[in-house]
Amino acid sequence: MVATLRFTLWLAVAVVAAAVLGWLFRAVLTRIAPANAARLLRSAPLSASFGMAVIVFYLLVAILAPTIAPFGEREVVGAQFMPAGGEFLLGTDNLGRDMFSRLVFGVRNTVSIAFITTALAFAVGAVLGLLAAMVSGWLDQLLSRVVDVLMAIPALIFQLLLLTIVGTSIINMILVIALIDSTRVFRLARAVAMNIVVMDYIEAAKLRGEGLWRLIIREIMPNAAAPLVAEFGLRFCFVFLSISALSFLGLGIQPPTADLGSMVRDNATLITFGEVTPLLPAGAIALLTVAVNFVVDWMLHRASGLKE
Amino acid sequence: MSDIWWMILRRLALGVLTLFVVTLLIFGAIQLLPGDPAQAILGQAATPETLAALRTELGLDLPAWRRYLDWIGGVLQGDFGVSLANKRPISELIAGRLANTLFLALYAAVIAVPLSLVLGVLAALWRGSWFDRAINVLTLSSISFPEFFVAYILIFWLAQSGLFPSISNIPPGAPLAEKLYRTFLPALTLTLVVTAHMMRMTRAAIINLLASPYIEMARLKGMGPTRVIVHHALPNALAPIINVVALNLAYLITGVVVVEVVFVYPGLGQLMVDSVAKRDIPVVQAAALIFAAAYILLNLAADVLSTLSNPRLVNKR
Amino acid sequence: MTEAASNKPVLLTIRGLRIEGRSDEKWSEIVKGVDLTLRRGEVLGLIGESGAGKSTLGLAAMGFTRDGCRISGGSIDFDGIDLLTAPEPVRRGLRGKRIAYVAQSAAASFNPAHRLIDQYSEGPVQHGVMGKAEAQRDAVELYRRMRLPNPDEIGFRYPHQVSGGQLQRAMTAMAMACRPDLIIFDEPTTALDVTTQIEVLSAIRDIVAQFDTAAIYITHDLAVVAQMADRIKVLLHGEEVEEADTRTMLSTPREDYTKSLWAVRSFERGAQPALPAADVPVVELRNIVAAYGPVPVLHDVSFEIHRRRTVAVVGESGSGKSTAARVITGLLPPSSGSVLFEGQPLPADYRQRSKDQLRQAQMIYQMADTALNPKHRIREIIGRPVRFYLGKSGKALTERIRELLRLIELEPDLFIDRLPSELSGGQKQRIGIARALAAEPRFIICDEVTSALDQLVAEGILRLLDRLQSEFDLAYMFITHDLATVKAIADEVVVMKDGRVVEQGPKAEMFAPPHDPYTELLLSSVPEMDPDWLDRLLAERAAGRAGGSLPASQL
Amino acid sequence: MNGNPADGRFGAVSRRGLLRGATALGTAALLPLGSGRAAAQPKQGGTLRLAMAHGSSTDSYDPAMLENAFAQLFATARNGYMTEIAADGSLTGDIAESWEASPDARVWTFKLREGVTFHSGKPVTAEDVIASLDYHRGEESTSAAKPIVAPIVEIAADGPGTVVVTLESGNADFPFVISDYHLPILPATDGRIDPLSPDGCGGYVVESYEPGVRASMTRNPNYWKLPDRAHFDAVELLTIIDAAARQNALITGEVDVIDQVDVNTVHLLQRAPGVQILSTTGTQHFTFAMDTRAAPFSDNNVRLALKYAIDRQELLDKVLNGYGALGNDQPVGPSDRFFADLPQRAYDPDKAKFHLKEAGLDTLQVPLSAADAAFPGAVDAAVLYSEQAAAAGITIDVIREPNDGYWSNVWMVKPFVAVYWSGRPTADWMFSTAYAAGVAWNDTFWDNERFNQLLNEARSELDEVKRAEMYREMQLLVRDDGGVVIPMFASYVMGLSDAIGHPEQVSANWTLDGFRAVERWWFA
Repeated sequence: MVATLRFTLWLAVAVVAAAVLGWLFRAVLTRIAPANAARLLRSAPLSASFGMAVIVFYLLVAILAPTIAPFGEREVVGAQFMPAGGEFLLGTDNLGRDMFSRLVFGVRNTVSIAFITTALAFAVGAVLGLLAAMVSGWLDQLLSRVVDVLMAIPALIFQLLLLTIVGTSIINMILVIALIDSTRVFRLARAVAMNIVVMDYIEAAKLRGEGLWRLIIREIMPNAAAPLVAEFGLRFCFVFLSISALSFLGLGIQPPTADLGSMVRDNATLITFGEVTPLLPAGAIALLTVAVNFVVDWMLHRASGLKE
Repeated sequence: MSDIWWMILRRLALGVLTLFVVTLLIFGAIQLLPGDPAQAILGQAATPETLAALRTELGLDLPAWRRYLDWIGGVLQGDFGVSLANKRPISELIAGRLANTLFLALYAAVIAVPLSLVLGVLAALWRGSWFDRAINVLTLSSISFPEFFVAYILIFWLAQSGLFPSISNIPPGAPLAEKLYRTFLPALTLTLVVTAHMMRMTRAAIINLLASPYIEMARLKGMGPTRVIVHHALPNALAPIINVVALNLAYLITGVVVVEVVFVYPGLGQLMVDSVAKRDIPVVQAAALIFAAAYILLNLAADVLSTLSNPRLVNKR
Repeated sequence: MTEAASNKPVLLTIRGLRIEGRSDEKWSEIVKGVDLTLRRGEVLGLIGESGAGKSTLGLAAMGFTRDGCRISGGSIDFDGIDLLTAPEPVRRGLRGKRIAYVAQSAAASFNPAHRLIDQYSEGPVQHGVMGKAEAQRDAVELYRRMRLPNPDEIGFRYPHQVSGGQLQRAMTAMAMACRPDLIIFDEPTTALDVTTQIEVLSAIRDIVAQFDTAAIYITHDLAVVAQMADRIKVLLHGEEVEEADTRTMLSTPREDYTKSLWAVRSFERGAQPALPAADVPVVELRNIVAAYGPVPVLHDVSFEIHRRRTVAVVGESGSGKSTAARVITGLLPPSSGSVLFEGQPLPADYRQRSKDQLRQAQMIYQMADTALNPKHRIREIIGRPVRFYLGKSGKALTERIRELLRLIELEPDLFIDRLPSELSGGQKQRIGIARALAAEPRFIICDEVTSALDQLVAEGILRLLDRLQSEFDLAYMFITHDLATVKAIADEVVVMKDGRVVEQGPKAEMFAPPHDPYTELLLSSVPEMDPDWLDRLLAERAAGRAGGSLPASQL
Repeated sequence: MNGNPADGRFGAVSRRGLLRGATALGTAALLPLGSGRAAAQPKQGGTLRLAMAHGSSTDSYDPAMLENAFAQLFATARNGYMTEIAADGSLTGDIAESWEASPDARVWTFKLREGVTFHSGKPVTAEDVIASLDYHRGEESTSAAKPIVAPIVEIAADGPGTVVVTLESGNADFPFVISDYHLPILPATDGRIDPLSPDGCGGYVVESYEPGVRASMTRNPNYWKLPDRAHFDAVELLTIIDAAARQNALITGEVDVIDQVDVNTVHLLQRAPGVQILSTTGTQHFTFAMDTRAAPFSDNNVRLALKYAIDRQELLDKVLNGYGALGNDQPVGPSDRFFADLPQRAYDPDKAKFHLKEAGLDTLQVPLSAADAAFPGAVDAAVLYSEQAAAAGITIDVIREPNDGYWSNVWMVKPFVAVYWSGRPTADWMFSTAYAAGVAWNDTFWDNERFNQLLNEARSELDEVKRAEMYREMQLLVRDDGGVVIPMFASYVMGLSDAIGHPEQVSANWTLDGFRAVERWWFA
């Protein structure tokens, strides 16, 4: 009973804090942003501004990681599993490395890896998807069938297979996850573009004699952006999970590089003893996911034109 | 209606082609894996002599294309061959695993699909409310935790208190009720993993339609919000919902290796991963075939259902 | 009707109604203090341009506001119920039961997932007026009264299986289902072809009269409102301009704005000087046969378009007029026949045409919304052809864009950096024109360029096109289904039906009898600003004189 | 994701050089650590549920494979062997009641116990023994035990109850060697065994087996060791690969015994009610092996630098959480009678720097390949090592290799790799397996003339004192010249329900009481 009460209290505190953070962030941004952006920002609901605040926070952490972290990413500074507090803000991990520093660097590494992976997946998937929709005919058939085949193989097992073939460097991991993710992006991009290529302005551009590349990049891409960006948000988060699952199966990021997914994995057994340590990296992933999706929801809402 | 039969036929033909390419791809990928089955099976205990002997025994000295042709020839006659690693007939090896996988997938789906539809509809109905926000944050959090982590948390909460078993150790011949009880936690884990996606799609698909003139018309006919959402928006939002449900069902069948490992549930995913490690090509191929077929059939089913759900496509002018 | 109505009790009273709409987080007034009184059985016409607040007012009469709108002042009293203070369930109970609504596009407003008759019976059943079986029997009866073909079985079809005109009648029937006291008609015929419009109008008028239902009839088409309404109220920017009974309003409008509305249909361009004998047509279609896959769409179509001439291609939707345009632009290569440009055959596929050939023929689209890339600024939209075809860049490019904006009468400084979403419909259409002009073409295809616009705005566009034609020596092909537009701008007319040219010739000849029966039907269906026009026409048709060969109910 | 192939290596028994006998005194076994709730009086009854970290769906009954601990323990539970290593490390008879060697130890005569039957009821005869051993011999054999039986020249029956084995050359250890778990005695028909048959003459009869999932067995009512062994009525073996799931299964009472307790959380598991921890330290050790043929490892100064650059105590504390013993860069453990108590090498970055300088280097950068397949915690160990070595100016780039294919693609392929050795019962066996020049598993490719010479001489040396001296020198040579860093000997750590009773002395050869927990333990 007391525990439930305390939980509820903390939940309320967290919700209020999040709302306040969102509100403050929006207030500050609308002050300093240029007029156009400020007007846009003012229309953002609290959840979206909270999301943006969190994203900015993560970006800052990622950029300033070496400054923020009291210890090095791989530095062994104490005994293993030291409790939180004292010299080590969040205690130490199984090798006696500072948990807080690992988290900070984990955010930096994971966010950048996930970003590069997702960006790559989108560059490939979106361009091919738009191309397929634009050109249609045999190219569309070919690409769609290839994507069908790739999607018919379970993603995790396929990643496992490919990574075992090419070896688990960070670059290979990025390439493999991006390849498999790009099939999903392709599907979406193609579906979205199918609705755009029938528009009169595309016909007008075609009749003007515009080249294919320009049609795709200048005419279709900006209009397909909203759903693609929304998908970007989700995919971006899923990359963490992919890395984490790979790590679970023994193919994660090379140690001693800190990444959130592998950190969850490394400390996961602790949760079964009721220890909160593994909740930190998992929470870090969850917070970012929720934040990104808040912003994505807002953008989708704006794109959908609903006014409530 | 004949159009639908025609579509199903065409898609099935395409599906068979896809399956064929999948087997080629998997076979090729395994050829590219470092090490061969002989090495993998003998492990560290391998000596050059035992390796050579095992390779001859397994027919690995034949060229790759020959082995592929032999394999596919067998499959076309309904013979999946025997496992390289333990010489058991593959059809027998896989049958039990497949049944387990389908059981768990069905179990999770039976919970997850209605749950996500109801939650999605409620979130759409009370969009922007606290309920909407809370359910959104909850489902998003549940998908942002890695699966095994969700599983551990559930074990901590529900198994350590003795409510449910922490591993799905099902004795052969257990009654259904016991099976359901023992596989509750993995099913719940999977439910948490897939619910968010389906629920969000349901919500989005419905909200997407709320600006439609016919929704306004329904409201102007004096229909209440619930009836507007359930009777007017939902039937028109079925296509995207069906598709995302199919996608998630496919995931429940093909993507649950991690949950199988954590709950010690003998499914097909774990068999495939084990077999990849042992380079047990015929088993990997058979499992890949089943996964790909499941994916293709579910997609086909989704397309057929969304076609049927759309009067425009069923009743031609 | 008028005299009878004036004695009846008042049904709806609106006083000082103010409604605000939100855009970019700001609330701005859409309806600015409008009064309205409606008696039982009376039909009030609400007219004005888009954005005048007619629809918002009409919906407010149901106690309903769209999302993003709110009522900020005034009162609405429906038969003793204050719609602003009544709780939502009470208002919901009125909607569909005592106040019904007929939307502009029946095709979009019928739920595609349910059969017509189920949608019909939903209201009565849910409001507890009658049971489902009874409602269905009633539906058949009303379908019959609405003169729908096969009234016994049409209700069992899905909306997509029924034509637009029939849907509009089915929707009116649905509105009647609970025998409401008041129906709001929100531009019910705007999306229909003229010939179909007649049918719907007469059906609506009859049924409203039969059940003595009061109605608010919203439209921007004066000729239509003239047929339907007892009284007319003119709105502009959310304010009332004037109100009077129909005949008074038509004969002696008081306000300037009303007069300008009345004057819209007066534009007609003068006769052009005769063509030199040996003039080579800018564009010539020779025996075009074209098909979409196996479906033939054009059968042996030939016509020519000369310099400084406007050829109007007229026909209902599906007549093949837009397909002809697609053949000319090369989007649909014909299966036989050829397109000549200044005497030279054009490659059938646009991809085989040279940049210069592409430049010479431009197109202006019907829906300016989909014709302009919503993510491009005006500078980019107009500038792209200039840069692409004529190689201008930097200062010269900007100067040319400004010049083009001035040509279409838009202030360059204000518009050059806007997005299409920041423009009104008419402004968008002007940008479409500027984009075509930017290529410096010889020939422009105008595909229903005014049909989505209010009359006043359309008028402006027509005048602009006319001016540009003489200024730049252009040849126009003007695709339209609106004969008023034809009358205003065409030199020559080509009438198409079912992929064939039915009749063609100079405008003067076309508008003078005798006509091909189909042309006659088209011509006679154009509403006139005479309150008695519809009665007269229906009487004439009943007598079998005009368009008798085509039973109207089958349109 | 897959079973640890390292377990597949045969042969860790605590060996006594016996030439004759059925039982003998042993000295070397180590006492178990842990809470040791050992009850003196075994009781019969109950179903043991035992979960192991290993087991793969590709496993089979085939005794030639048995590539992971699950398969090994399962084989031991259902089968009988010629001899058995007792918990104290001594050798006892199993199917062989007694044995006798020729004076040159080349010809061994085994007398079979009477009245032993297979589960099918068929009595065990000499024919079965011969067929069972023959199965692993010969050109076509793919058996992992092939090297063990390779020296056999001839096996013959001398009546139904006697088997005579003739070896290439004398081997005093032969009775020890054939206790190997790969060599169960299986029923023969027409002189051949069916390797895929579950039949055996061990304490438990297979009820069902689902490779990679579970095996169910019931007590063999005709087991000849009854009532001293096979106390459980039934046994259920489970594969639970995930460490957390395994621990949870124990905590929630789903299983009674688990192996491979995650040493990182063992202190937490210990606190759980109803759980006891049992650990045994034997010959199992973890190494970092360098390819001594390749630069820079070809320079012994580099090797020494790397040996001084590791903090063994920290590795033992952090990777094994103290569950083990310090290593001293040579593979002979303290349990071996020829163990030379050499001075413990300590972490000394300055000395490492000194040796680097001797090698003419200021800094050193080497890649170190590791995977958790090498040994549990290998990647962490490598990371710690690289942190420690940094202080000596040595950069160790840790490369996490895939678990999959580690033993074929990394071990003995990459120049510097983490390795797991279950160890060998004798110094001679250990050295001959992995340190003699040119042998198959010499994973450091080390070729030291003096060492090779000593190894050959010691094998034939009869004087124990001289022999000890020789082994001491060999251990020194490996320590100071060899290509291997041995930071620690690792314990087998198991989790037991409080309800489980076990003998005072638990075998340290393998995990789970020398794979015999199934028949040696009981419900208290």
